[in-house]
Amino acid sequence: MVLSAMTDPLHVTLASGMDVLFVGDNLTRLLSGLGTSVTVAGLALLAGIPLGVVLGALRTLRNPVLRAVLRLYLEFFRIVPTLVLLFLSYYILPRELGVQVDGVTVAVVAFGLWVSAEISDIVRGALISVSEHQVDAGRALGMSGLQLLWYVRIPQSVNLMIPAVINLAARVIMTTSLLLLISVIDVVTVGQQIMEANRMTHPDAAFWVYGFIFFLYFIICWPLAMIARALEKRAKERNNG
Amino acid sequence: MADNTRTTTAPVGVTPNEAGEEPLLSVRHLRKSYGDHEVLKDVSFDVHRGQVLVLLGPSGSGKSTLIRCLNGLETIQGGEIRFKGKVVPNNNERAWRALRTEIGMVFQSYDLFPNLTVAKNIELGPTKVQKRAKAEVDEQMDRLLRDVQLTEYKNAYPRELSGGQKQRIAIVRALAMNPELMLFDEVTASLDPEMVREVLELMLRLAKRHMTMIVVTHEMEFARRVADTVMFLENGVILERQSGDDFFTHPATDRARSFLDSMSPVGDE
Amino acid sequence: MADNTRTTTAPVGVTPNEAGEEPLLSVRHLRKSYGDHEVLKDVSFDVHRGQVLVLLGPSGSGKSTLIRCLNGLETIQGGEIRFKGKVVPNNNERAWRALRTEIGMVFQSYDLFPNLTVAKNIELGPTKVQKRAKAEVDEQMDRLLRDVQLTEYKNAYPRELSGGQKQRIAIVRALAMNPELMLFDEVTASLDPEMVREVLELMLRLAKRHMTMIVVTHEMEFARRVADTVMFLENGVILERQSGDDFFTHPATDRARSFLDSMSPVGDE
Amino acid sequence: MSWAAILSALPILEKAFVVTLRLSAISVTLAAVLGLVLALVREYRVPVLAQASSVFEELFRNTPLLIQLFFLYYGLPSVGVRWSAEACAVIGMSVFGSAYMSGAFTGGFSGIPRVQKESARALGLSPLQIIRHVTLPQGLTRSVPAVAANVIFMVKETSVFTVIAVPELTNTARDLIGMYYRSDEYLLMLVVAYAIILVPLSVLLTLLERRVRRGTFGDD
Amino acid sequence: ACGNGPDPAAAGASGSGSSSSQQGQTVDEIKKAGTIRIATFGDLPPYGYVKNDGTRAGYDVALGNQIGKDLGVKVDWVQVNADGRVDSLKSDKVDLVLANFTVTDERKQVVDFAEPYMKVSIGVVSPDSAKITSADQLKGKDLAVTKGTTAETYFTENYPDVNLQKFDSKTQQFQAFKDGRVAALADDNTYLYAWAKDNPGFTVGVKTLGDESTIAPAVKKGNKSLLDWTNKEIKTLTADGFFEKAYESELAPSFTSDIKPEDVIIK
Ligand SMILES: Nc1ncnc2c1ncn2[C@@H]1O[C@H](COP(=O)(O)OP(=O)(O)OP(=O)(O)O)[C@@H](O)[C@H]1O
Ligand SMILES: Nc1ncnc2c1ncn2[C@@H]1O[C@H](COP(=O)(O)OP(=O)(O)OP(=O)(O)O)[C@@H](O)[C@H]1O
Ligand SMILES: [Mg+2]
Ligand SMILES: [Mg+2]
Repeated sequence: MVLSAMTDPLHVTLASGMDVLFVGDNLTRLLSGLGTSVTVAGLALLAGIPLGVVLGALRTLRNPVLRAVLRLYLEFFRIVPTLVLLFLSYYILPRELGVQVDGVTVAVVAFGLWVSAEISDIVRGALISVSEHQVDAGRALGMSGLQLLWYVRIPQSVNLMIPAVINLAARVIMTTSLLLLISVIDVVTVGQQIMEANRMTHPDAAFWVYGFIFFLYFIICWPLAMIARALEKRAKERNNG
Repeated sequence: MADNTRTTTAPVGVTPNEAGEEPLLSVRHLRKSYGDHEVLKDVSFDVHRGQVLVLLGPSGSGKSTLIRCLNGLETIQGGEIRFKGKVVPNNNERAWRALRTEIGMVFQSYDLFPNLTVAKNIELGPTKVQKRAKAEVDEQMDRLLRDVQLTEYKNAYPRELSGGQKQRIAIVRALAMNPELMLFDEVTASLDPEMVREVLELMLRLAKRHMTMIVVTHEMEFARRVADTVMFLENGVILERQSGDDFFTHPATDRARSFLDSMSPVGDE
Repeated sequence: MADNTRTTTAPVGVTPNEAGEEPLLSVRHLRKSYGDHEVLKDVSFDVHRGQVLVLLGPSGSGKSTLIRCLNGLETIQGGEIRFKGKVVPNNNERAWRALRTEIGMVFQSYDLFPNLTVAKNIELGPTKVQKRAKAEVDEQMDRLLRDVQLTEYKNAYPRELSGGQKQRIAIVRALAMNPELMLFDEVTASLDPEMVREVLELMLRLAKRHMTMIVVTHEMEFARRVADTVMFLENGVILERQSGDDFFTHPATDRARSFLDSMSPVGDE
Repeated sequence: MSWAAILSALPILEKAFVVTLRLSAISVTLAAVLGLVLALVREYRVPVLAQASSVFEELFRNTPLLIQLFFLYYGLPSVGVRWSAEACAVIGMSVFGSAYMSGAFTGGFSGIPRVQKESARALGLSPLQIIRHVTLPQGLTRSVPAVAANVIFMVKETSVFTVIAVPELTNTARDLIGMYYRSDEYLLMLVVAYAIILVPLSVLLTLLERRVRRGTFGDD
Repeated sequence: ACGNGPDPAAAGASGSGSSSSQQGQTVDEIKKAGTIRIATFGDLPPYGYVKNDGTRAGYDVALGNQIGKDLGVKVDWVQVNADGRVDSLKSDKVDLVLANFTVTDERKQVVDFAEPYMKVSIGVVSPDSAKITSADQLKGKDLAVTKGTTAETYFTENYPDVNLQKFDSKTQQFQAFKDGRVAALADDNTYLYAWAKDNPGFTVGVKTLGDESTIAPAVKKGNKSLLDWTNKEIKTLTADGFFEKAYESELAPSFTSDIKPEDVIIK
């Protein structure tokens, strides 16, 4: 279907359409828009990971009330689409906190909470995946609950957690594409500004700008995915060896 | 060392051995279930210092469960466990945690910590749990490693060791805590046949040095050589309890006899 | 039936047995590597109809690899495999696929299809590959199941069977194709000791009925009873090849002798 | 909180609810089918197609759905390809989802013990017979948990359709907020609407997961 | 204490911290902070857009810059879409909205409008090949609007038979229109004039629909201080002829010659 559209006049517009990316400061502006997205993702991870690790560790304890509450916390984030979460924070956060909050902060808080929920599940999953034999061996040496966590469960599960966390990081970065919907000047917003400013000279800018943004996200997220996969493979080999 | 009780019901009340000493470990009316399934039914027995007790029985009879109860790794539904004369409060993790430094245990599955070197595996308990000085622990470790001829693997990771070497290190790790009782649960069952021997020989040496041990094994020849007493378990009940020599030559119950038959090499009809 | 070659180098050229018959299987100069690691180096031997060949050797010597090559499950780097006088084109999956209906194989790990009942497991090959009529296959299946006393498990799923039962069904599944050669790779190694016997006894019965078999095992007593010929492998090389009786009483090489020693029960010094 | 506002918005959101459900169902189905084909092509190392399938998966797993939709909806017309908003949504989501689904199936297939396929080969089964009797029945069962997670994920991701003016739940709720400035009511309704779809769905999938695991493999 | 913008909560912490977040920043607080935050469009040439060098320009932007100058503070531009204008005020993200914000009764209940600075009514643009000259022609057809605009509300209430395709941003609605996804597009007529000039082959077939309305700056409901100041400012600027000048420099080049300043500017 795409091929049938590739008629001759196309080649004329192709060359001109791509130029849009290099007019004025457009390229740097796009990249700095992407920078905003990556910063938001970075801050959200920075805030969400420690919180998630604590929640995940708490979820391995036996206290049923604590476990139910934390489970509910996770399920909430599982049920609500990230985009809706973003709107919830966008509309509710400033009002409830009674302070001015810009879009970036809203996004960091919303993504941070979401990250903490996902991390708590990763951490819990990794911690309980440590074989019961190993835990029994630790208990048989007289270790206390905390010692078991510190000397047995955590060291034997970090190599499972790290790839999962990297995968999550890639997902958070991809999800920052939603930022445009809460008035953050992210890479997509910049892209739309460029299309609008050049709508007369480059009517086909949309193809190139969106294509370029697609490519930008790919070259950030793909290496992360590759690293995660390599680490996962190594972790698996270690655990078998 | 061997006590010669020949009985199909376990004795009740603490029984001093010939020397009149109190038993090191004494178990009374122990009951353990998983849900509705009663795995140990009213198990009672004693183990005296220096004694080697071999636990035999078909698969699923409750041997592993019993041995895990003796280290507090399972919650129990009733009965009393007494160690060095003192009752261990039932299902009290804190009390058991203290005792576990005096009771060493080695499992069937390799249970060395794969993320730690051999040395770190051995040091962990003595330094972090017993809070002993590292220098002193290291000295003891060197002695133990020399004894099992694995000194050169001190800084190796478990994955670099063969199965037999891993199990010998696991035994060393337990010994480094200076336990008064050692529990062994089929420690050679996952090993390649060629490696079984090196582990069993180490256990024989321990027995000769009068280590008190409770041993679950499927190696009949070894059991015959090492056992002071044999306890035959079926369906969570002690069917008989005899001196090792007696058990292997004339078992008291038909069930034990047919068990011994099934364990002998194929084709010996 | 047993051939009495006592040699450390394998014979070259097809060797008819005493009766002058051509061998069922004949292997010449077989080479197999994983990457740089040469696992089988120039392996040659024959198996005649009705013969039982036992493959012994330490862990990692290449026994499993060799047996897998004989069923075309591995690509090989050189040599020739001849079955019923015809050369099998190397690494030709299509040619092997046809042959596999004549060569049955049983693995160490349980390999029944967990998603199919016992009956479906057994029928799959005969009906889908050999395209035989279901009625006839079912009749044969009933006979085979009766023979291993597992008729009542016909409609059970593998998860409802014990390990020993699973392995007996796996053997039945292979037999249902009416193979001319059976390959067994440590089929009892994952079994509880009590279940080993029921599987080995089935294999002994097959041997008595003159099934041609190549068997890898660590059960020495069984090997002694079943082997017409023993082939001792180390590092991918056939170190010796003898009649079973000779091998167990006076092995030709030191390596084989020390191997046999290490396999005997502990403490027989 | 105004009940009147909630009641008057109900019929509008109900329509949007149906749109979300319909588009989810279509995309999830297409993604599962396409994902299975991609996974099988890779499992059986079909030359060229297997590599293409990997590239496809990497490309669409590592880029945001929103950008893919923008590209399809706003970008492609400038080179002469114009699909309706719903078509873009379904195509985009199916492609995006199939990249995830093929990962889930591949995971399921690779979890089958090697000896299963080997013993099938040892019985003389042909590659197609192995797919039919071993790989598919066992692999699909094994991939149920990952597939279930993807289904939930995809249904949530339909919220992104809002950016190409598909009148689904999120789009409609935002629109109501824009017109009547009642964010509390409409946000609440939005969350409830997603819960109505996702809670039963996730319970259902968990049950399926459990059943499949018990049913087929037991303690194997 | 979070966010990149100026922080009046901190500035007024000693005194009326809570009142400032109830009614927004007073003029004094803005002056003290040294910045005024103004919401505007980023994709609506010639009213509010971003040039290739990344700077903002347009009629709304010119007004905002003048306001900043007269207040003696820096302008911090916050880009919004149509449906974000009310909430940006409500949630204190901006002090002032200058984003083609049409005065309506519904909006008056949630924000405070200052004196208007532009006339507007809804128009409909369509391709010359299938020209739409009255709203009734749209029945059963697809019409593009932007979410949260008066055009959307007008058609929702008066022409329920028209299939509205609702977009997030101006860019998106015009892109979809140009791609032929809809029969016509409705928005403020002033805006459509400019767009039709840039895009040959399209005509504003319906020039006015409904009542004529006005466009005005908006502040947070209750921010009397800023409202009064803005009212005074608009009056002064009108008297000074600021809007004529801005019309000439920002709008005229984008409009066809049949549009006169009187069509847009309020006297
Ligand atoms: N965690 C558990 N949950 C439920 N049942 C259990 C559990 N562990 C063991 N059992 C059951 O308890 C019984 C005794 O098991 P146990 O492992 O003690 O037997 P065993 O004598 O050690 O057998 P083996 O020789 O196979 O090791 C068995 O019926 C087993 O199924
Ligand atoms: N898939 C593989 N990839 C790489 N190396 C392999 C593979 N399979 C086996 N090997 C290597 O080939 C050698 C022979 O292995 P093989 O499994 O044939 O030994 P074995 O004699 O059957 O041993 P065991 O008694 O332990 O079963 C070993 O060194 C092993 O590490
Ligand atoms: Mg056991
Ligand atoms: Mg092998």
